[in-house]
Amino acid sequence: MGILEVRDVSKNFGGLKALSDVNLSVAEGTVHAIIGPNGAGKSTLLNCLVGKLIPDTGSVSFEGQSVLGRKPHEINQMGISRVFQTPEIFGDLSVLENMMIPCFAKRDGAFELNAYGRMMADGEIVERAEHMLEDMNMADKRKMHAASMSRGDKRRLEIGMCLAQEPRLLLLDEPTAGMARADTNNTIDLLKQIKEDRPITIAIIEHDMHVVFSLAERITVLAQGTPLVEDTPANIKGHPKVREAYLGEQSGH
Amino acid sequence: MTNKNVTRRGVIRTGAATGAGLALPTIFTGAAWSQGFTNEPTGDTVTLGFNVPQTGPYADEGADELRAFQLAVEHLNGEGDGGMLQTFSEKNLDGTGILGKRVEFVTGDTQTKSDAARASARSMIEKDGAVMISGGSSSGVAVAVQALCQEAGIIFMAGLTHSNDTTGKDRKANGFRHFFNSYMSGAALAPILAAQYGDNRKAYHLTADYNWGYTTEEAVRSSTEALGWETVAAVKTPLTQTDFSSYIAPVLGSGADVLVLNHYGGNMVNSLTNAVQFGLRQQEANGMPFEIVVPLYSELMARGAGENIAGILGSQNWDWKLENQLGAKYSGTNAFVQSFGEKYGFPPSQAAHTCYVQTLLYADAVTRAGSFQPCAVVEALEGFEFDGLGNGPTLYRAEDHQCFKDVVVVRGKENPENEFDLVEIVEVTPVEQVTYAPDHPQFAGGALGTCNNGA
Amino acid sequence: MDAIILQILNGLDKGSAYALIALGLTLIFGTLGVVNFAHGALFMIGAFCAVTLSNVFQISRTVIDETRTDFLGNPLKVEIPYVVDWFGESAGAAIIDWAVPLAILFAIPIMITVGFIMERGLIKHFYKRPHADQILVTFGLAIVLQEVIKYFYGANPIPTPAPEAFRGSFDFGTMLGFEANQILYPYWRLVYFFFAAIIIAGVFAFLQFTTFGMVVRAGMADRETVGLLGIDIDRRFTIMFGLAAAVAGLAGVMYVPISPPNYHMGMDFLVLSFVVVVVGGMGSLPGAVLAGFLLGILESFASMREVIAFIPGINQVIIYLVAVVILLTLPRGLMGRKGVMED
Amino acid sequence: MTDQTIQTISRDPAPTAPAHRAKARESTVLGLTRKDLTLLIVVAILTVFAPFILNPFPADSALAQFNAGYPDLMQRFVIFGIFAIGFNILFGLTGYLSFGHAAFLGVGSFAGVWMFKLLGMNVLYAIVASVAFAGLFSVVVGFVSLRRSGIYFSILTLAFAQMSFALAYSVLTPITGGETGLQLAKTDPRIFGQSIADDGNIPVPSFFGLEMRDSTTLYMGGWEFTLNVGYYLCAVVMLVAFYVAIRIFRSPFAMMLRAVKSNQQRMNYTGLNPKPYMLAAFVISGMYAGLAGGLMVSMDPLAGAERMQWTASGEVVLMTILGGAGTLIGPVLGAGFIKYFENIFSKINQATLEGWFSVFPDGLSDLLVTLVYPFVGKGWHLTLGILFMLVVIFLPGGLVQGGQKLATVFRRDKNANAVEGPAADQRSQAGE
Repeated sequence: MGILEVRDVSKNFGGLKALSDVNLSVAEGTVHAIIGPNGAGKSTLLNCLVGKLIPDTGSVSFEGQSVLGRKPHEINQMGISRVFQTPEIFGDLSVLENMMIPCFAKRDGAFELNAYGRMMADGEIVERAEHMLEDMNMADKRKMHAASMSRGDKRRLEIGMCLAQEPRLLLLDEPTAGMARADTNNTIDLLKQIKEDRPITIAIIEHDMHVVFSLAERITVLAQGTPLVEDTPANIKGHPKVREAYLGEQSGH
Repeated sequence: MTNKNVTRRGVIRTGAATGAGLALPTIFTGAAWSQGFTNEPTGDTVTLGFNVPQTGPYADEGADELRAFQLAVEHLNGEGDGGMLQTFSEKNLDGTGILGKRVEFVTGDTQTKSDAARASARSMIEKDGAVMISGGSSSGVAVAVQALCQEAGIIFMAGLTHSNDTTGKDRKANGFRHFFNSYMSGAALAPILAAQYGDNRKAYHLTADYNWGYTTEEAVRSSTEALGWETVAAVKTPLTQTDFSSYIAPVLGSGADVLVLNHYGGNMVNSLTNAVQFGLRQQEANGMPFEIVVPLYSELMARGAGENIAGILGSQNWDWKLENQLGAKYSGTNAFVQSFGEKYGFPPSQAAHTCYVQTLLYADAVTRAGSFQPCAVVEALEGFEFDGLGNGPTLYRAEDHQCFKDVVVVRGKENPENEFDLVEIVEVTPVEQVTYAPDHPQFAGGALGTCNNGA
Repeated sequence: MDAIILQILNGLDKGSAYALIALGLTLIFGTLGVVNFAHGALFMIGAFCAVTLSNVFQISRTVIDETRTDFLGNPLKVEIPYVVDWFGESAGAAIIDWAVPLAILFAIPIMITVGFIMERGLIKHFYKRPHADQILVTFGLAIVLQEVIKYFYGANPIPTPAPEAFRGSFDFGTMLGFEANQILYPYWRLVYFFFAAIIIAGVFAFLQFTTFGMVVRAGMADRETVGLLGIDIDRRFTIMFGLAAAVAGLAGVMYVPISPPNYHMGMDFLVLSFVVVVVGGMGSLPGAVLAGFLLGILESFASMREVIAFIPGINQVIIYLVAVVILLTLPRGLMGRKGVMED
Repeated sequence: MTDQTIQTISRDPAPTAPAHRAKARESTVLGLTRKDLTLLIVVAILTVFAPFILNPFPADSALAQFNAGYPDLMQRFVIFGIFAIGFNILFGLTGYLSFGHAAFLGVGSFAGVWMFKLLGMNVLYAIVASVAFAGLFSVVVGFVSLRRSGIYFSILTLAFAQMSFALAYSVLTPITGGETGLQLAKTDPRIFGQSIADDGNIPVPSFFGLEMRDSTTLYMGGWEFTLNVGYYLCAVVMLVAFYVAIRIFRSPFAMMLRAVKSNQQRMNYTGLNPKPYMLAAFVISGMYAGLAGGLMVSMDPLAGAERMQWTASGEVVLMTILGGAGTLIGPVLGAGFIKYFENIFSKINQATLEGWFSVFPDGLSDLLVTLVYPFVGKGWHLTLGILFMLVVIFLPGGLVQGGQKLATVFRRDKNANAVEGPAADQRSQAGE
């Protein structure tokens, strides 16, 4: 039984079948990649996992508890964090404040009316946030306006914010999309580092095979809304069905 | 610790002479409200506060009121031709100001909102040292400011306010109203309506959905029903309405043959215009020509309605043609029209008239009392009978501080010669017919209380 | 039954005024992304174009008539309009009589000019500013415009009637088989309704069938993409602003005989038309028109005394109540698109 | 608009990273940092000495027209200051533009007057009740309106406020006094006080015996200064409200609100529920509005329904943006600015102008009067409209930014800017 179990999930948009009978099991402590061509239903699947979409049929459970019908923030509080395709951070806030928010969320839950306490006097939170920034190698940027950073730094911050919540499952939605090669490699290194440092499970949706094969321990290939095959990277590479359906397109790369 | 030598003064200063007297290094202290009475004028001037709508829908009426106030102040100070001072039955005012003090004035903007009006009145009292407040063009404002003046210990001489409440349930010892009221409109109009349109009419009321509308509807209804009319329906219309078509359209089908528009200002202009557009005036209902009645006429608003007012009956407190058409009983009218017309080039409205008269009445009362002290002024005005201010013999009744005088019933002219000559006088209802007991049900529930000097 | 037909007619009439103002408002919002609080003032300026033209026709020379006297007893001054001098008694009177319809021609160039000046001189600089700033600056402009009008025309409403031929009312009832005088409707209001229908149809046709309209619609859908295509969208948007101003102005011109215009009529309409636009869905032209008519008709029904007797005060709040209900059931109004002005 | 909480933010990375730990435990007084404390003290000093500062001209001089140091206006300055501070907690922090906040002020006012009628004339009853009732009402309005965002939210709040106004003006007249407004009567029960005072009039609002209208006038040379009990009560309440606002602005709660404004998506996916945060902000700001309403009737016990109209809601929006949304002091400045215009400029009449210009020869004097007259007195709206436009066009950050610009002109040291500096600065660059 994996940490995340997806059973027979289907989702239709009007007449369009986005997902049909998807089964997926992510084992605890692994890096699991979900790949597939455009329109394969990767993002729909991800949205079903985090509560943004509700599947028409099937079940999604995390650590044995169903996530269906829960709001995104509730699912997050269960221990699932999500990194977006374009970094979603609090652009108007400073980097340190960005980092403090997940620390508050971790400690105080989904809502805490702390309107009278001094934010900067909350030593525990500030310390945690500072610590996390140091971990992310961003301590020197703590005072910066988050929106004014480079894309790579934004991504780094976003991942840091997710980790600050100490999730058991980290979902990454094409974390290197639109990044330069150097930034992509930095991100890969960062993720490897993260994996080494903590007992976290990572599910990653990715286009870039370089990223996938550098990180993933297991890979699920989605095509036209159904999982085609699930296996280790090495086997996937050689799998004829995958080559045909998916990697064939990529061969010119 | 009080300091009677020094007082709070008005802003418009001509000389700096008094300044020297004040330039003492010592610090005097004294509670502003705890002098002999609020804003006791101790210098050689006295400040009056004119609180009129300068912005908002009644701004033009406010402007006309302000013209009248200016004229009154000129006349009190002995400038100009003296206007009604010559015709006024009391001869105490001699053009030397009030009690020898030159009259100065400050103005404020009521915005036709009770909050704003009170703020502006307070500022005239607190900042400019006004000893009397006058003006206004709506009853809500009049009641609100009257209550403020009562609290502050200031005399309030109401401007245009027609609701029964001003001298009814909201009457105050420090407040006085010269203008007539809804009851008087109803009482004056009803017999004439019955005479002109018959006593078997069915009326449909459209009523502005606020205090004044309610009292006017009640007054007109009870007076007309007493003479045999029937009220088919009374529908309340929102104050902010600009298009009354959906209220006018069902009137014809309701079986009514008279439409009573208990509207004022912009509401009146629009509802009347709409009613005429819908052809009500050309229709017959129940075998009689359909008629429209507007209980309270305003010349300025009549101008806004243009030719739509032709043939429509209503009542007024005063009209500038009174003396010409009905003789010397209404003396003062021509004198006022003369000086107003000379100065501004057009005849005054009834709003201007009532404000002018109120200022004169106040000045006279102070002179007779020999003091600006509010309670003395109240005493001088209560039960005061006078003549020569355009309305014929008039009584300021002691019980409710309401003036009792003849009411003018007018009709929109079919072919007005100019924009100031829109109405013709149909009849003047004598004062006896519009007098009521102070505890009349429409005025019940109020008490003057005791006058307040503000000490 | 007759009462209901009457209220539908009333509703259509009110609705056409709301729809015309809301149409311009949503056009400006949809194309330029600007929340224009001065749009009500444009409506008001249109109305005063009619007043001005009517005044211009009545510019007169003064003749002293010794036989009559004015209120002060001086010889009466009689004003004779120059148009009467030039065109003769009857033609002159007819020109004065037809001032309001003629004002349409007079108002179009004026409104377009006003629109251009507003856009180039002020609004242009606010495209990239927050909506709050746009609201504030256009609100300031609206105050300035209405105060200027008040300075010249006073605060009182100014009666400016429709031509003689359109006064009086039309008996719908007999046409539909009712008794005479059951369903009367003023001619001018019918004129207003058809006028509004023509303008609305014209705007839609213009956007639908011209290249210009196509580009503008594309621009409304995605401003940046069109910019990338190298089309001079800004110039077109300026023209759109002029068009929106003209629509609002014409709505004002024709509204003058319905209720005499005053300086604050724009503000009176502004809030309602905003509600209309939002209920219709921000940025949706058909939505604005639909919402205009819907709210007009509901408002008319709510003002029937049978309804008021049932729910006191409903006529005071109906529009807002409907707005609340619609916005709670349809998150983006009747026809709004996702993501427009939701942040 | 972000606020000064980010005074620690700069656009460049700070080179001195190791020092930061110490900063997190910066010493505070009353829970405020030195900068905030300075701001509070400056505001406190200005408020306490307002009767002197606002009356700079001798009572007999022609310029006395511009004196604003009389109780009514000073009370209005601080009361509308409170209103705007509260509005700013919602708008400045979350960016949600409520167009119906005047409704809460109105509800607070009506609740306050009812307390005067039912319980007694102690202003404490009115103030407590006004905050409570406005709070309750804002829970209802907020709960419904916050289901939508952006302009849809604005229109929902507008709709609620307009409905409240229309009903208060008409069918609710028995509760609200309708057109006249809700006023006190001698027949009111006032179970903890007297129905009628000893002098036969309606008793006046007081605070444990201290009558709100009591004033002492100081005469110093040609100057007159009025010290009014009501004003000082309002001033104390305003300072407390201002202090609480600073605390809120510096709290984790405010950071959450700014986070909502910045990125609701990330907020959700960080395990935080934006709804209760928004509702709490809405209710807090509604309670501030109610407090303002309660103080208003404590100073002048009549509540008119017009104070709930959309124009009144628009006014507080204007005050906040004009002063500088998202800044602490901006809304207070904006409130003062607009109220000054409304009360001082509207009172300048033709005779006043003639008085001023009488020193010039007749022709010139007439010309000046003709030129100036359209902008004062009944033309004060025109001046206000023009000033709005000028401020919005040239000072996108509001008056605070104007002050900041002035400060940079006079001071070379950019870092020593006004305490409010960064917020207005950021706002002007935000561009959204």
